[in-house]
Amino acid sequence: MQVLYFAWIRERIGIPKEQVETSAVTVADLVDELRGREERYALAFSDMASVRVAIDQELVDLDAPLGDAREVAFFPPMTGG
Amino acid sequence: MQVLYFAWIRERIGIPKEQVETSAVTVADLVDELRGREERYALAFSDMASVRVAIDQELVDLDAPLGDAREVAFFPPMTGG
Amino acid sequence: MVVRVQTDDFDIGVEISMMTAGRQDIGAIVTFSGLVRDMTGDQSVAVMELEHYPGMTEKALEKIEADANGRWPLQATLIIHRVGPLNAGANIVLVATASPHRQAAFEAAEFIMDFLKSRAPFWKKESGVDGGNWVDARDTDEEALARWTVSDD
Amino acid sequence: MVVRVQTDDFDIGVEISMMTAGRQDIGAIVTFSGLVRDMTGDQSVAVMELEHYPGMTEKALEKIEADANGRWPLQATLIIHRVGPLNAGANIVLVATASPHRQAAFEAAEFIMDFLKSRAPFWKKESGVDGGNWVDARDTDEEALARWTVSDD
Repeated sequence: MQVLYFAWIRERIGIPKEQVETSAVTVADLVDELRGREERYALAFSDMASVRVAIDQELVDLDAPLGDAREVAFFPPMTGG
Repeated sequence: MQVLYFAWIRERIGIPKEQVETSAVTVADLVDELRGREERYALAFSDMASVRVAIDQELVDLDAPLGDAREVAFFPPMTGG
Repeated sequence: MVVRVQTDDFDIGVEISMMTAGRQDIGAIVTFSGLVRDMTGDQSVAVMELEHYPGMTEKALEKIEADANGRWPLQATLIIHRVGPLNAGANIVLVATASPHRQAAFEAAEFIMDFLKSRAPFWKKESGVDGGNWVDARDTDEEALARWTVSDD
Repeated sequence: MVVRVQTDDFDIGVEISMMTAGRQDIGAIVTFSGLVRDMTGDQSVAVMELEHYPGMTEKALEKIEADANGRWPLQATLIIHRVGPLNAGANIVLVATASPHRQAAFEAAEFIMDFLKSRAPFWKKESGVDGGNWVDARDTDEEALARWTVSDD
């Protein structure tokens, strides 16, 4: 699936998106998997209270199942307007 | 003093303003005096719940004293905006 | 703080540009514009005649504007009210409020409109195919004032 | 119902003209515009960078607009949000609502802004003399949503 990062999460991980092959069941599982990869992921996901998630462009909870998601996005709380 | 009429009160009385010499103490006294003059005044002031009053361009109650008012205005509830 | 009573139309974009010209400290601008509707209830309206009380109108609007400025941290306020005959679809009134914060701008604009409706000396007469009639004041407009007499929050 | 995400500036007057063109049934138009302030707290801001999530942004704004149209009798709605680098004093966002009634227009505009702030995928980065930093979401913005989850009256 495609994984996207925005704002300071993008800056910490260093890339705006990447293709990820995973057998993670939930978003939280995917986060754990990414955290285990490299320090920059662990840093980006160190405070999950400040992380929001969308699956296929819909906001979901951290424990949402990935299902057959094509696109998962991680970003900070939104600050538009 | 100058007495002014607006909207349908002006239409019923037939003039936008007139000079009135009166010894009325309150606005209500003045209204009684005007009512006694002619039918068109009685008609204009037949339902005082629909009449608002300003003395010298400030909204007041019907029982307000006229004091040394220079200008008294009668008009329906306002409908601006 | 600006108050204008005029027969001429206004342009919201121009008014906002004048309000913000040369400044970079404004965070939020709310505008309200009121227009002549071609129908009220079942009656068609071709022309709306706006009568007012020259002198008192300006005083009343300035007081409403000053009250709003006393209640909210506003950086600029504007009230324009047209008078005379206005066709269906025409602008009647423009209220604009500028503040660092959106909630203040929204509340102040609503406050100004609520008081303008029932406390500024304007009267509307609608003319349509069925002749002319003075618009009645609505109880809901009077009731709208009540929410501002209690504390802000 | 119109949603636009763009780098270009907008002109409120032009947008309102397009919204009202050819119609005479609108009674009230409320606009909200948000601008880049040159100061937030004690920090001076020279440039604000607006990042967003293309695709999801439009979907989120369209949902917010549709929700507003489901709750109030709106005749037209407009949301324009700019992205990219914006200087202090520049427009960020425009929301406009048109309705026969002023209260509906006001409430719908506030509703749209409240949800846009916390539910549409935009992020602000401020750059001033002290470098750049991402704007923190404010608890008050999240709390502002709560008032819309109970009944309207």
